Amino acid sequence: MTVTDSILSVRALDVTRPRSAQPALQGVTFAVAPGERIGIVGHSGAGKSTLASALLGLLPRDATLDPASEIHLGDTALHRADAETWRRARGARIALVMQEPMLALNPAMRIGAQVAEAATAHGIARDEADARMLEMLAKVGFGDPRAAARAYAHELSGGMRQRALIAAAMLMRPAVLIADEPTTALDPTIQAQVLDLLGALRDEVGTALLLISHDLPLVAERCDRVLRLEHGRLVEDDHADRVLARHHIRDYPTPSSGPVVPRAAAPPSAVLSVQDLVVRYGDVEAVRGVSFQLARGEALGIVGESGCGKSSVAHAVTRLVAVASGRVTLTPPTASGHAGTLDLLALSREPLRRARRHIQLIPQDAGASLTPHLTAEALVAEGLEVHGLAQGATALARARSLLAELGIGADLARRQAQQLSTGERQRVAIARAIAVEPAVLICDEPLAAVDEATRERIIEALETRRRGGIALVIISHDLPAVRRLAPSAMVMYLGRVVEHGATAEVLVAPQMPYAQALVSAIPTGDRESSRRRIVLHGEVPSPAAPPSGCAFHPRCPHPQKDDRCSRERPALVPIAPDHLAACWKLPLPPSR
Amino acid sequence: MRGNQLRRIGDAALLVALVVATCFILIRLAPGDPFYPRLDDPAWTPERAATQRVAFGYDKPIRIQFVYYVSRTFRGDLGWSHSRNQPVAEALASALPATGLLVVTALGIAFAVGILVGAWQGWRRDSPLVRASDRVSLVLLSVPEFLIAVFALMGPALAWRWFPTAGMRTPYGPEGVLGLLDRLHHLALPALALGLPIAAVVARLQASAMREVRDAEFVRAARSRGLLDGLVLRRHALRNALIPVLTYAGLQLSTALSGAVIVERLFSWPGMGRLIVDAVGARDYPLVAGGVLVAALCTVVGTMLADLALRWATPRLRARA
Amino acid sequence: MMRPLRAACLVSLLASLCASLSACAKPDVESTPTGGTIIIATAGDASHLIPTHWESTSDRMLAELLFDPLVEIGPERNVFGDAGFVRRLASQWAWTADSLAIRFTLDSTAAWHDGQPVVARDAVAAFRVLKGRFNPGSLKTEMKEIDSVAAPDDRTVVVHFSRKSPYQLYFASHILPIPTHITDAIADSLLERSAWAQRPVGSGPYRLARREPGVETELVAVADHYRGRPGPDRILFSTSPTAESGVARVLSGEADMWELLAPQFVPEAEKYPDVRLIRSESFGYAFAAFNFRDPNDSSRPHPLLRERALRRALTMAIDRERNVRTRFGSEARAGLGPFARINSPADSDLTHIPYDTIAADRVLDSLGWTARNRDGIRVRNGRPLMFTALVPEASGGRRAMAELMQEQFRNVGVDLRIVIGDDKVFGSRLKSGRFDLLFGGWGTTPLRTSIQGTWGSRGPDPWGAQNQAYYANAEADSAIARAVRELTPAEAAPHYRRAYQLIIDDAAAIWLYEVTEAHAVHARLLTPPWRAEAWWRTIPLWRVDPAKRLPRDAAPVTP
Amino acid sequence: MTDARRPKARLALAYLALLTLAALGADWIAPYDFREQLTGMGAQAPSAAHWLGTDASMRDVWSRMLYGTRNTLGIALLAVAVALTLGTAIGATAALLGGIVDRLLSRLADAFLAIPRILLLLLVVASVESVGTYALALLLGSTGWMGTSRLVRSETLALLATDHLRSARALGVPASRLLRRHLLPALVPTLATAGTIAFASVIPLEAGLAFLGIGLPIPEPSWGNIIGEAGGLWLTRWWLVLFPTLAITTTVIAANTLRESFQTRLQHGIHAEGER
Repeated sequence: MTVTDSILSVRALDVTRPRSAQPALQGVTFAVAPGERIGIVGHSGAGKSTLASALLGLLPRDATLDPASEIHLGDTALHRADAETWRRARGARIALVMQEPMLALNPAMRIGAQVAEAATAHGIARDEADARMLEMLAKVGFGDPRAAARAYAHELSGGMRQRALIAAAMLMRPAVLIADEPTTALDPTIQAQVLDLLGALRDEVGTALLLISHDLPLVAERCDRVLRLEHGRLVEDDHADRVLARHHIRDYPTPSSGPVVPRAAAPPSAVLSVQDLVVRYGDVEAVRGVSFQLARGEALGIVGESGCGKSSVAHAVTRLVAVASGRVTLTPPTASGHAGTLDLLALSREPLRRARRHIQLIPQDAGASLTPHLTAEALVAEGLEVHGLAQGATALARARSLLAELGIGADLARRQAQQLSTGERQRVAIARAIAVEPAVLICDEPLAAVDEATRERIIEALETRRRGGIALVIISHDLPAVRRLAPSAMVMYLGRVVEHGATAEVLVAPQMPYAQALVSAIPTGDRESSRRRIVLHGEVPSPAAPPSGCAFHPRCPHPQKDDRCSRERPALVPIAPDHLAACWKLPLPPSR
Repeated sequence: MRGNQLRRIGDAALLVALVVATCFILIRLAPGDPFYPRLDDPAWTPERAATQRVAFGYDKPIRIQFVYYVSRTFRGDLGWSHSRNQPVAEALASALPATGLLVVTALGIAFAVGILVGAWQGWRRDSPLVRASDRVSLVLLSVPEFLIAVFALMGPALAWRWFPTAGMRTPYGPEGVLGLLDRLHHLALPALALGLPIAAVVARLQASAMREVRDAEFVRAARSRGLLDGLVLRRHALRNALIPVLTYAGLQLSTALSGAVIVERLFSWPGMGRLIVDAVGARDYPLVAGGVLVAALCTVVGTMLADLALRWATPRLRARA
Repeated sequence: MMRPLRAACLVSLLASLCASLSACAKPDVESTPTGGTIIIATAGDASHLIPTHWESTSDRMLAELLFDPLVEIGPERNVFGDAGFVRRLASQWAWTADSLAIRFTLDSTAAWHDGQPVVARDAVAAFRVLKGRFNPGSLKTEMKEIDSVAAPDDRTVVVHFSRKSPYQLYFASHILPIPTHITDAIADSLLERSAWAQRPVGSGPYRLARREPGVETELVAVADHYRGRPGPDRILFSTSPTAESGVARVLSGEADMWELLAPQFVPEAEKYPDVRLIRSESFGYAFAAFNFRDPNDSSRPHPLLRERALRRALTMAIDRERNVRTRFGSEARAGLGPFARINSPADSDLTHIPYDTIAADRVLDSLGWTARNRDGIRVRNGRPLMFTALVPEASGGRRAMAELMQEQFRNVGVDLRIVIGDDKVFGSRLKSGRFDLLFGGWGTTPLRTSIQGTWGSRGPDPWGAQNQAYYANAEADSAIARAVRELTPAEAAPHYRRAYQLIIDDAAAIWLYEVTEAHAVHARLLTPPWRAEAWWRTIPLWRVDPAKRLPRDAAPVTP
Repeated sequence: MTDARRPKARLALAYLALLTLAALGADWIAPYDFREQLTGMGAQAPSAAHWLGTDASMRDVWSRMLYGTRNTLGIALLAVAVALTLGTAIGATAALLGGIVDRLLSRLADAFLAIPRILLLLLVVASVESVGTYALALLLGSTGWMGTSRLVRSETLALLATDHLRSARALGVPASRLLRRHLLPALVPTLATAGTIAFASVIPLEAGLAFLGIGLPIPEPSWGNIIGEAGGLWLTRWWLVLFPTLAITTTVIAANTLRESFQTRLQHGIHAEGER
């Protein structure tokens, strides 16, 4: 491919950031043909976003473009261009969609105005711009474009915000669209919608798409070519399939391909038993009658999109939020082996505090769960101290050995939490929870935002504990991880359990349509499978006003749904041994 | 939503009640009354003091006085000022417009200058001029405000005769357009003395907010759409950078009124600050209480206005109202 | 917050007459009226405008411009008999045969600002209010001397006195009639807050045009006044909240006069050629009185200060001349005794306790105060030689004296603790006698009899009525009693002198200073000789220099 | 506390340290006693003998400035301590107890804030007999707690909502330990900010009160009452105003610089709350 054929070509792109030792980008060279779909992958800090900024001429102030670098957009040599030329190119010929739609939209400005200004900035008259804006809003999926134009960012859901940003980026039909992690902040089912939209627009306009992501399977599914960056250098530039093939097995387990933990025979007695749990925040019913039981050494995965109530279950069970109704009992093993059952919801302050030893939570964003000014070892030792398991130096020593097991050396253990990296903090939080040897350990997204090595360590540590007898609850939308850790799984939608059973069933061959869509939304890197993907329409309804009947019915893709779905709520019923689901149309033939 | 409004009204009522009570308690912290014999002034005999004491109700137990005070205050009757020998409400009504003019002008200057300068500083970041102006604002907000007023009086007014030293207008001066100019001429110095320190605070606040917003994602997004710099500044950055300034604005009425106490004294401005200080000196308790109450109510109203402005600038808050 | 010495010195008994006006001596300034607008910056504003209720000098100033008295004291300030007294509302007066009443005949042209004639009942009503329950007490002493006022007919006022005294006409001069055709409709108790009290209809050369309490008061000339049209068309009294701002207004030419320039402003004011400083001696004197009673129990004598030797030693420790020089330069003189020089210029050769720290040390040693504590303060029987000084916040001069004396006392081993009190604190401590040294000041009047109340032993009114430090000396009392009884100034003088000397020798107080008053007046005003006791009385005679007229002089006078 | 890499903050700290040294060493540095009255007519302009001139009572201004530093800093620090203690107690109580207590205390703070502070002080001072050093500091502190209480309240609320307190609770940490180990230390940066804000406002306020005639007992000097004792002398005696003004201004600049450095570290939105 020659420069003349390409719509965008980059040669020897060097970006230096004087404050950091390493250059942000070094000798990056590639070209993009018109309409081509290119994926750019790499770990965080590899230079992906710097590349996007450089291509738009929006490098941060502390970064400088080496004068020898070349950026050609069509026949314009942008690297030699003045600010005004850059400005005219931006938005008109090369556009950007950013990661956090909430942050990328001006909170004080109406959506329509923000979209339309992409046109007015390039000399299009106001009326014409407004017309184009409305047309584009309709095209990106706003049912009522005029209402959307009048809305503010906070009035839209995450997916709709991202659609609005895409509308602004595509308004001038740019030759190149850079999408910088466009779906990372979105729920899995919405991710698929947005990516499909990007693809459709690209097909229509003929825009070249530069899709930046840390998620190789996702990129591989959607792109022709993949560029991989490492430490600011381009280390791979190849056909998507070949790149995927090289990395697939080791780094990216998928729901349908990874190992599944087998399920033990049903144990006789439960350590944790939850019945008809209901949690309300004001008018919003976040959890609407969830029941499950968990035995020693067992693990339950809870999956579902954000807002489905998974975290609320975790907080309710540990009594961090008030429970509206329901029953939670905990039967911790005692020294004598006899089990005394605790009615968790009835405990008063001090007994509850003592009971907490037996039920521990690793909260979501574990990094933030550590008191910033305390040292890692003190944080871990604290649990031992307050529950009288060990004091002073003994407690510290035990804390240190536990941390070492999780790969936190003595040096790091003496640092304050705020001085640790995200992954390190995550591990400290886990060490802290397991230090008190609880009977039940609830992990809320334990693997979010950690690198591969840490991920393995954490999975290993949790696995070891489970085998040691701790009962685990894993809350995550990382389905592969759930498959590896939890023999049984539960899918939640709008505060209810919609499918529950052995992981091998629920997360491999789900029956309820929502569960099917959720599982299929996980990118596998397989383009064929992506064609079979069930893409849901519409947004997740607000938990404050859930639809009647089966809460999923407005989005349900099932061809045979009838008005019973909208009238009556289906109960969670067994559809197979050890497999429950809530759907009027079950049992259904397996989907694959 | 309605609950929220009711709550807000309840809060305002509670606030007013607390202000009223605070005024009374602070004024009557120590026992005694304003009527006592004076060495230098044989006119103030014990007999006279006793008569006045009865006339103004200071012979009653303090609890009864409190009840009287509260019930009268809520009926809008602020009592009789013995130092001015006129109803308190009348004295306040004549002083309020002057203070209003001074404080509103000063705050106008403060926010206009502060926001413009701060926005410019935050947008331009590092230039020698920005650094220099930043130093100036740091000094301005660190000099005690009364000294700014003193220096303004000594230099521009007295030594160089650029401005008059006292009052709101030239007595028996011109009318019409010239009269208006004359009033502005009188207003300029006290308003600047009062407004500039606040402007410095606003500028620094605005500059730091601007620096933050400048790096915000949505500003980058706006640039990525190819917007002209000026438009990015005006349309995207400024409005959002105003939010911390507006949050802060509500409290500034209180600061400005505090400053007005001294500025009005120095520039013989016939306003509330001067009135209240005179009244404290004369131990004219009804007048002090009335004045403080009105000043506090002004602050409460000012805070509410700032709150409204904040809502205008922050659609998200508007929705929650 | 104010009422320093200045306010005091002109207070109450101060009565003086503006002789010169229409009747008597020719004024120095040519009396061709040039009209004009005069702006007078004042430190405090009046709270009352009517002559029956005035409380402060500011009140009185306005009351006396708005209302005329029956007669007025002359510029010679004579208070005996009727020498020098000038006519006002009364065109003539005569004593009755028993010398217990004076019969005044009202000027037939005298009229109220609303055109109604002034009648005899108006004086009767004024006396009734002054004497009555709602009288503020300002003129208690004077009114006590008057028994009753009668109006046998519309033109005749008869003032009856309770006893014979040389000062009867002077007492009567304090009656300023009020318009009964208006006030009859108002109960005496409501007079103070009546509409008339806010916007008085008076009989004086000026009437009220506009008033904003606490800020400014505008008076305009009564064109058809029975004594003739006053000079300036309009007087604007404008209150300045601080002395600085008031002075600044005169220096910048925005005002024509600042009534009393504090000594520290004098050097600055002298730099301005447009501003004329008019000096006059003060009627006030400042002192630091020793408390003769125990601060904790006023029924007992002071445990230390009752000792005459101690008081004298303390006085010897103070370099009064130096203190006055340090603080005031040449703007004040050291005090002479319990009087102001202006009233008794002949008494300046009294003998004083000298400044002599060696002698002071010796006396203190001899009194047993030999030991010293760590701070160098003398101690006797474990008790340090420590006193509390009560100083009014409003008086910068006395405050400065206290500060200077504190250091001089320390040099002889005496610890002086200064309590600066605002009006209330000062007043309440004064009342309960909680102080050792009282930094006071008295305003005196041409009538010297007030010493009965200020330094006379506590006794039947007026004796000791204002003697807050409980000084008592029977010998001095009898000298004062004789002085008060004498019928001529010459006969009274030696008795006063003797009383003064006794009080000085007793070290009743440390006599601090008498200031030379400086009035800052713009050069465009031409003024007759200054009336030290009541400068405002000559305002109708002031003129604006025709060469220095300002736009405001030509501004139309509002009706 | 402060970020050592910030040269401005370091300079500010160094300046405050220098002032503290001057205050502590006044006895050795000052050429005269602060109350010593020299002979001569009062208020002399600066000269070789008296670097900063003399005041109306013929005392050496340089010496009084040094001793005044001691008083001013002492009062300011004491006032700040009072304001911080009161503010922390009230703010933390409001945040921890919540509900009606929170509403009452918050409105109380608003009520105090609504009354201009100088009037508040005038009111209180007018009703007491005399003001000593400690009383003055107490007064300044007790009318300056509102900013701190607001900051502490919002910060405590923010902290209570943080994951780390929640997770400490989930660990079973008892309330007392929670407060001691997790909450209070986390408030330190907030208190440092609130402290510098209070400090920067108290020093000019003390001067303002002295200017209005309310201040330390005679003959104690403070920067404010050196100006105050110039009482109306400013027309001619500039040195009695200029030098204390410089001292006040530079100190407040140092405090403001420190505050800005603290605030940058404290990421939460504490802007506002009155820089002065």
